[in-house]
Amino acid sequence: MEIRKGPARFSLKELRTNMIQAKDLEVTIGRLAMEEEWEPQGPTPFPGIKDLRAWDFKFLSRYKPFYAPFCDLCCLCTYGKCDLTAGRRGACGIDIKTQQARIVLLACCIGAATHTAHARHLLEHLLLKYGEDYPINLGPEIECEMPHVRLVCGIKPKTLGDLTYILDYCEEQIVQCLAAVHTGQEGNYLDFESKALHMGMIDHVAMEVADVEQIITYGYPKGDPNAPLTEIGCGCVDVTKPLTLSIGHNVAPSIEIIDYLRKAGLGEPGQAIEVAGLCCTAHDMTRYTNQAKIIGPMSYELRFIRSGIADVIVLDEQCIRTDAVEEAWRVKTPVIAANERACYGLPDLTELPVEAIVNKLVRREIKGAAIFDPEKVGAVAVLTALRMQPLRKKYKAIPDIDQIKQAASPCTFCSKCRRNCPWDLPTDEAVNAAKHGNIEPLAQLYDRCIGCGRCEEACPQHIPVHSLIVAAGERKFKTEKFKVRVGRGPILDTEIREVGAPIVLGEIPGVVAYVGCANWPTPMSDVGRMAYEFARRGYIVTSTGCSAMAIAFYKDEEGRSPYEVFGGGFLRGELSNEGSCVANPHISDACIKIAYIYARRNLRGNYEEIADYILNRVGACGVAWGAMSQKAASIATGFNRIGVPVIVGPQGLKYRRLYLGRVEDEESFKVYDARTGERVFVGPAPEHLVYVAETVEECMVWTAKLCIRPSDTTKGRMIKLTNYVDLYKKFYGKLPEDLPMLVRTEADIPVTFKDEIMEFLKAKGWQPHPMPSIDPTMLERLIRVKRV
Amino acid sequence: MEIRKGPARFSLKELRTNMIQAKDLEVTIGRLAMEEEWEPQGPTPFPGIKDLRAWDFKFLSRYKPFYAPFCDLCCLCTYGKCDLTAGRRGACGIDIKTQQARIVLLACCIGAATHTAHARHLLEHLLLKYGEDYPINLGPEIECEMPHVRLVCGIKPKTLGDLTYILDYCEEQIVQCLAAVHTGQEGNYLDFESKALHMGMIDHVAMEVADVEQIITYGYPKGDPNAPLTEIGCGCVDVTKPLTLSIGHNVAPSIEIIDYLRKAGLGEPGQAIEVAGLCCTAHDMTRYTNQAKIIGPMSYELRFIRSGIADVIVLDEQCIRTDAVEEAWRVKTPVIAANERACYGLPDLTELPVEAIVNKLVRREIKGAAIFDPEKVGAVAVLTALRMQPLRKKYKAIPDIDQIKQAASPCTFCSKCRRNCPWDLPTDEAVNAAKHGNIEPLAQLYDRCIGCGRCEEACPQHIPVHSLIVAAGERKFKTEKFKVRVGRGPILDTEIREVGAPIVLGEIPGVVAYVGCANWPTPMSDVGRMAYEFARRGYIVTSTGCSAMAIAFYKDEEGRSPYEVFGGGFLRGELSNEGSCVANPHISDACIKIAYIYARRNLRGNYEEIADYILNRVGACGVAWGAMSQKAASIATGFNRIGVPVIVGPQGLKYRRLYLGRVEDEESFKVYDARTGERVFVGPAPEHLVYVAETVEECMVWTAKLCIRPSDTTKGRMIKLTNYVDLYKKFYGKLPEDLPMLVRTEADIPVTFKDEIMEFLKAKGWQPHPMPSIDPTMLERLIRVKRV
Amino acid sequence: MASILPSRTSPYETGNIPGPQMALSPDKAPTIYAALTKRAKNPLLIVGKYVLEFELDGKLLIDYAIEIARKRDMPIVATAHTLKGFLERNFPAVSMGLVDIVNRLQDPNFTVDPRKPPPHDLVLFLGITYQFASQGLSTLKHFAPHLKTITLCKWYHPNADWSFPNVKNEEWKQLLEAFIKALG
Amino acid sequence: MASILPSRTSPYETGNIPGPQMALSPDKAPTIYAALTKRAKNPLLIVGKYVLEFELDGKLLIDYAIEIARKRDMPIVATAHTLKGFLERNFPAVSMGLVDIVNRLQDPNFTVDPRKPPPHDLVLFLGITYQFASQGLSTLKHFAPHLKTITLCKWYHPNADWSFPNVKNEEWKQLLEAFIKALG
Ligand code: SF4
Ligand code: SF4
Ligand code: SF4
Ligand code: SF4
Ligand code: SF4
Ligand code: SF4
Ligand code: SF4
Ligand code: SF4
Repeated sequence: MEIRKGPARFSLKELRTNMIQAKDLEVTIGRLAMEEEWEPQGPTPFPGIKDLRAWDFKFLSRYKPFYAPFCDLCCLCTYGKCDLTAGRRGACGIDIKTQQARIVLLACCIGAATHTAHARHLLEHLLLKYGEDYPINLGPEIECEMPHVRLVCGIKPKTLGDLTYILDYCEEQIVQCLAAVHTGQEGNYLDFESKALHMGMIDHVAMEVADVEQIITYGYPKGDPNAPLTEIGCGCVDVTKPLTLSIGHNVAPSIEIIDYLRKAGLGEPGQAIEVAGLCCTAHDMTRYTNQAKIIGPMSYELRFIRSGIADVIVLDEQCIRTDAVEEAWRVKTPVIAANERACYGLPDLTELPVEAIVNKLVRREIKGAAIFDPEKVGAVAVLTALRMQPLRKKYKAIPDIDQIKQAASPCTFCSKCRRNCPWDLPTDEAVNAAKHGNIEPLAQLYDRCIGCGRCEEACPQHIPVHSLIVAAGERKFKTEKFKVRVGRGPILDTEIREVGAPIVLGEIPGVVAYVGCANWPTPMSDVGRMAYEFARRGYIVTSTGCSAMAIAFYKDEEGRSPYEVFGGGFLRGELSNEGSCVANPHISDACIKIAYIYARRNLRGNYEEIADYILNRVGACGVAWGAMSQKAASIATGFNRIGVPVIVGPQGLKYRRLYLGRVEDEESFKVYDARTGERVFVGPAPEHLVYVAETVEECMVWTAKLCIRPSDTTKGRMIKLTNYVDLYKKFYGKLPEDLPMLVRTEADIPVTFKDEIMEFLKAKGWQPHPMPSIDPTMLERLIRVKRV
Repeated sequence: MEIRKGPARFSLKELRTNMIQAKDLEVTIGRLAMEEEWEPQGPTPFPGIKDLRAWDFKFLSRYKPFYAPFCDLCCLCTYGKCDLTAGRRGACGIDIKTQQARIVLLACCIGAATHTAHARHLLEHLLLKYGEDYPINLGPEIECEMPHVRLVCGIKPKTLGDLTYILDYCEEQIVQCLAAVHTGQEGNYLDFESKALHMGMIDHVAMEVADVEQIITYGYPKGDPNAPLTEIGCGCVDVTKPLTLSIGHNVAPSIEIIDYLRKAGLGEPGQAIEVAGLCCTAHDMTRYTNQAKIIGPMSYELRFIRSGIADVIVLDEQCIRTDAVEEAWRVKTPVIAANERACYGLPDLTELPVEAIVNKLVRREIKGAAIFDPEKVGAVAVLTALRMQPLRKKYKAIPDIDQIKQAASPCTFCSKCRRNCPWDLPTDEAVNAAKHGNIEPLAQLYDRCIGCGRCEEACPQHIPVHSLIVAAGERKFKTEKFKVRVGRGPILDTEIREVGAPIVLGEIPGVVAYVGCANWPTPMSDVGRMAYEFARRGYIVTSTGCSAMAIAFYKDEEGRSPYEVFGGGFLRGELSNEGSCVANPHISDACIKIAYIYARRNLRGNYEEIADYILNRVGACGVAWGAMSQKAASIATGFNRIGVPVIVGPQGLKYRRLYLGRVEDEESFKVYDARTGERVFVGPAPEHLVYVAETVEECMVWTAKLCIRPSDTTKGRMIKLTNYVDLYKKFYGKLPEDLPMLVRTEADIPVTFKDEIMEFLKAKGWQPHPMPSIDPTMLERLIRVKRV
Repeated sequence: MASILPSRTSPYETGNIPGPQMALSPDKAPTIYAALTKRAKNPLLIVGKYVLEFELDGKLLIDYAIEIARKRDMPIVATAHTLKGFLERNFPAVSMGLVDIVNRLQDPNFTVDPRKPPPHDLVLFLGITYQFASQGLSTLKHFAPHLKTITLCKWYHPNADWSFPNVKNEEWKQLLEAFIKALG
Repeated sequence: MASILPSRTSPYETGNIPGPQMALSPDKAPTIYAALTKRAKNPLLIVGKYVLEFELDGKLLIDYAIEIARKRDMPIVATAHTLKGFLERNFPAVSMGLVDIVNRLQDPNFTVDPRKPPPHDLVLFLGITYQFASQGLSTLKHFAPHLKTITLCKWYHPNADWSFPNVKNEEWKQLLEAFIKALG
């Protein structure tokens, strides 16, 4: 073991311990960026659970937790199951409200843990490959390179090795919060929420680490607004070539597949071999080379595995169907589990020679192999694909179109499939129609089905309902092919300089982020429809993960993907794909950077002030239309803590908790005018922090509305209201009722609707607000002139 | 901030990363004990998830996971609820078996996180108070001071500061495993179990850190077999004095209460002020001074709070009733929340002066205060108790005996109370009898009621059923007072030297550990009944936590507590209390030390070999008769991984998983004889790794049986069988059916039952086994002479 | 043998089992619900997106909703974008997202209908996405002890206090019509 | 209104709601169960600690158990320490912990009764601690598709395939006696 040169390093945990004693001293230790006087240290570097609690309680008094219990019982300890219906307490004394908050915290802990574990695992791999001194360099246009880390931790990491400390901190905090979930620990819902918000924040830090480490080492686009387009859809792969399919989020083994191809003289992906991915790993492969192919989001896993197209499947971690190995075995596709966190019971063959593993896989001696060395995975995957491809052409688990009728024939129209479908899709009617020869109803489900397979599980006749849907949609399935922009990564400082002012003033009507999973209520192209609409309206539209994929599935009237229509900048009227799920913090980072670069606020350890800034001035809104996972819960909660509202689709209510304001409680919607210390009612700006929409129409109206901020200038407010009113009128048929609260002076009124709105306001007895333009804050300490 | 002197330190995580490259090199860094050549490094220092997977899979192939699903549904993501009944898969592809294993892992993650967070939080406090160079010194009779840390981490920490690194590692592993719980991650039940076992192991490491750090700094007994006796029971406090009541597990604030008394000239606890505790914090207070009083286990919380005896309540963390603040408010007892992980929504008054906080509490301006500075808690608690005591004498929430009838009068005998009682106690009959004037049935429930309050929650008439039970048991409640031994902490090396051989040879028939929570099926004194019986029989009996308390509630025919009857050593026929829950690893450590000291096996990074050793040679068995919490789940699982079987009470099946052997599958119960490499059937030794018993009688029979090991000499086996057969005959009425498997040669047969057993064996066609005495191992690599 | 989901009065979605308290679904639901509605002091009808999508023999669900509301002079909250349908029909529905109205209904001092004193004591659900409605009903079940809920959809909704059973369109139409008739 | 736990056929313990599949509890339970038992090829009776503790009008539950077993020449597995009671009554019960027998019953190749070919196709439960039995039944429900379970206790057991309803001792006695009688 090599002893590292240079000055000593201390673990951040030690620093934190000592910092309790030395709060206001500057820390100057070792190689960590702390020694630099880049900024004075703020009040909360490396915050623990209690340090931002006051901030949480402050905004939770406006955005009160709303609970929709998903289960009336608790089954977490052996006293249970306890009946918590309508306020009954469990054996440990907990009530239903507190219990819901507890489960929310648990979900956020799991979400944050997943990204942190991912970041840690990938970092260990990258440290071995690139060394700890590998510099963190995001290119000349990004000086402020890890805003969340700076803001939360109060440090400025410079090398790959420095990231270790950030993850130490994240791990410690996750363990602290998870401990609070234990029976007989935290007992108050607001405190559970505060911890959930803490986990959300930690999640953004961990994701930032995860994405930055791969961007710098793998040479991903460093905030490139012109990141190239690449292909997505089952139709984008050449099925005559051997194909490796990666599923998951941790790209290391997939990178090694591509590197192996290159080293072995097999050229780029798509030449001798197709290299395709599902879920976020696919995004990250295309960030490495846009010759890799994206099959689609999580909802495409079952159909693509069953299609039998893949010659080998590499599972890394997260968003893997847990029946993947069984489904692959049915179509004779060998599987490689490449990650400790998802071993699938497969034998650990890491120590065997490549050839031996390939033999076992190709001869079907085993369903798959666990290989915990990414480089070896690369070699085994490629060699297995090459050898499997000629062998297994004929295997698939999806019937041919002409077999559908027969497969459907045992259907008794019992509707159990439909009643087990998360979206109540009319599978019963469709299968029954197919039984009688009409496959059209099945084909119509193709776009709506999220590929969960629950219909099949319920069918007493064992009819492969999902497969029938895919079979009926075969033409679409085999040929669909769209354009998606490769994940660009972070937002450039230069972009922030361009859009900072117009965002804060409201002249860019908002930043909309389409994020999250594939549990969509409507065809996934609806995400694209929304993104298209907002980009068209001049919003800055961003996206990540499955949602960034879904956008590609929308085509405008000219048949173009939104990515082809709009530029990829973080700019007015442009539409960017930031990348995989761990690219989400680039969006919150953009908000932070607005405060930093445009408003010159200090970031360092200064979370509260920046969150206050964003909540009151940065008109950003997240949309997680198909949010499903615990990760999505913690990501959304992290957006909330930094002051960004989020809209989720109807299933989002199963997360059990929203943060809803009640604007009629005027006191709660008052802020300080920092210039005078006066309390000013700012109206619903924004009204909620997490909202659930039932329909796409409702979602679009609320997206526009949740971008409204107290800091809007009259021009800015006018622009935002133009969009809000226009969408509201279009979908709801009239003027919105809350206009009197949103129009502060006549100058706020959209020109297009001037007369109509004036008349409406008059009828409502509207009076101009005394103070249309303020310097809004919720933090008393930021008041410059104290009220007398 | 002071820059630390001395050589540089590196975080263990860095070391691990580098160690991957440098596996066989010795690590010589900084002040960590690694540089010492105390032992060669074993194969798995700082194991990650995958590193002990092979070991887990090996013994899981004998002790197969048995699942008792506690819910047929899964509600963990927004696809749900998914119906997993009888093998149906959820929307993510998971099936019921895998789902149960996933929940087991989740529970173990929560358990391990709770102890790790506790250890971390306490360590930060102690580092401030005692400095990082504070030596780890457990006294002259303990050379091998942190066996679990040595075994798992492969390092030998020397100072308080060194413990930081161990917790870094624990946190990392917890986060890694928690990530595996995420939807769409791990998909195989055996892999979930392997991770749960990993968490159990980590939990023992974290608990060891937590207990050692408090032992060395607070001057607790360092393995003292003659630790003093102290008092337990509601009757042990002088109710005329002001009383502070601490509830929880993290003793820091309670220590400060005692220190404040001393500093303020108020003498020792019990003089001017009573200092009492509930749950493990109480154990740990008495380890600091045996003048502190133990009220009882978790089941006593509600009754004691409601009694109104406490003048102030300090909540630290864990095992707090989540309605504690509300219940305290009813009887006007102010509350202090002293821990971030359990803030109870109380305002953070840490920054206020002591007097100001006391005023707010005494004037009932607030229900309680969060104070995150233990020293301040000490002052506020004492001063509040002093001022509250004269004010609040009259408040209590338990009716007087003569009010019972009236309180019971609205009872409609609807039985909803009973149907909501976890133990189906006949509350309906008892309340109804009281209504008609007979309170005896209520009084009879006093000993059986676990104090959960669910009866009251269910009563449509709002009858305070639990309070009526306590009221009816008033005399007992107010006067009960028992003797418990103060937690002694670790086992001495000298003790191990004395008992190591007889344990391995079987001549001490076993080590029995009574551990875990208060969810007891029968009166808690039954734990004492069992402990008494086994100590009497010459077993080494140990105990921790609520179970160590329960033992004190048993009285023998002469009215003595088991602790008064038996010595406190880790010696034949003695009964020790190791301490609070975090003292549990002292028991597993004793097993490890047997391998180390008696058998001279290397510990360092050598987990597999030591677990194999313990499973095959150390006749130890844990009994968690009232196991309730996630912590208990992870503790038990940690015992399992190191080779110690555990018996849980009937509610334990709600943990959802057991590890059960099937001894008729002879192949699975074969081990290698390390001397020859031959495979030898060893019979049910032990038969199961986690077993659930329905009755105390069954539990006792199984305790004796699960202490049997392949390594028993004939004399040892004879002694063990004497106990097993004796108990079996006594409770079951005949000879056990598995004798033919357990009796290897005639010399194994207990003398007392010789003829009877010979006859029985003959009737069964028994033949002496070819190889009665072997050197058993499950690890091929330990075979000294390879089989030809 | 035990079977999964006996059809009519088990939660429509297989896994939607909330706990021990599940909706009553009496045989004479239309009459009983009409009686409950008539007896209520301040009933409220909440409708969702399906009112613009579901037809029963050519009659849109929204028209049933309006009929019901008119019979009892009951306000309608139109969730999502359904307001548009009501405007087209000149019915003065109040537009509010489902979670917004459910959030407010937890407050015993809230009423949609300014003519009547709070709280709403009976809330009827119609035409809302099944699982979304189910969660909203859960909130009311747990946190709005001052009101009862009835669902008029064709699904058995366990989280309501009263629910129609699971029925096909034919029977649903009959139930709705009987209910309207019984409203007087 | 919806009520918590309508008495007879809801899980005896309030919170014991497992999921969509819950036991049938037919009106003519004794006759039906007797028919099922007679039809079964290899039925098994498992009894727990209450057989030594519960009396119905002075007759211990263990005596009911033995009567039932004798009627059908069915083996009894005596869990916990209940073997003792059977020895006293000279009934050749097999002693095995509940989880041990349940574990083995998952194996279609296992039979307690060497005279009959595996698997056991029907398993009756009597006198086992409620929640302990419930968990054991859950294992069988999920992992022993080759067998059905009947509970003869006075509690409705959702995890069984068939269960008596929740009854008081009086009615329980009648049910047990009717069952024994119907066994012929
Ligand atoms: S954690 Fe509390 S509510 Fe949940 S099962 Fe345990 S005692 Fe009941
Ligand atoms: S569950 Fe199967 S049989 Fe029933 S309607 Fe659906 S496809 Fe037909
Ligand atoms: S696979 Fe598609 S149709 Fe089947 S249950 Fe899932 S979403 Fe519904
Ligand atoms: S968006 Fe959701 S489903 Fe898609 S990859 Fe990310 S976490 Fe998975
Ligand atoms: S919380 Fe989930 S797992 Fe627990 S009882 Fe409810 S549905 Fe079942
Ligand atoms: S985690 Fe899987 S089984 Fe659980 S609710 Fe989500 S999709 Fe269903
Ligand atoms: S408090 Fe006692 S009697 Fe009441 S439900 Fe709990 S254990 Fe049963
Ligand atoms: S729930 Fe209340 S009314 Fe019913 S039996 Fe129990 S004490 Fe009596």
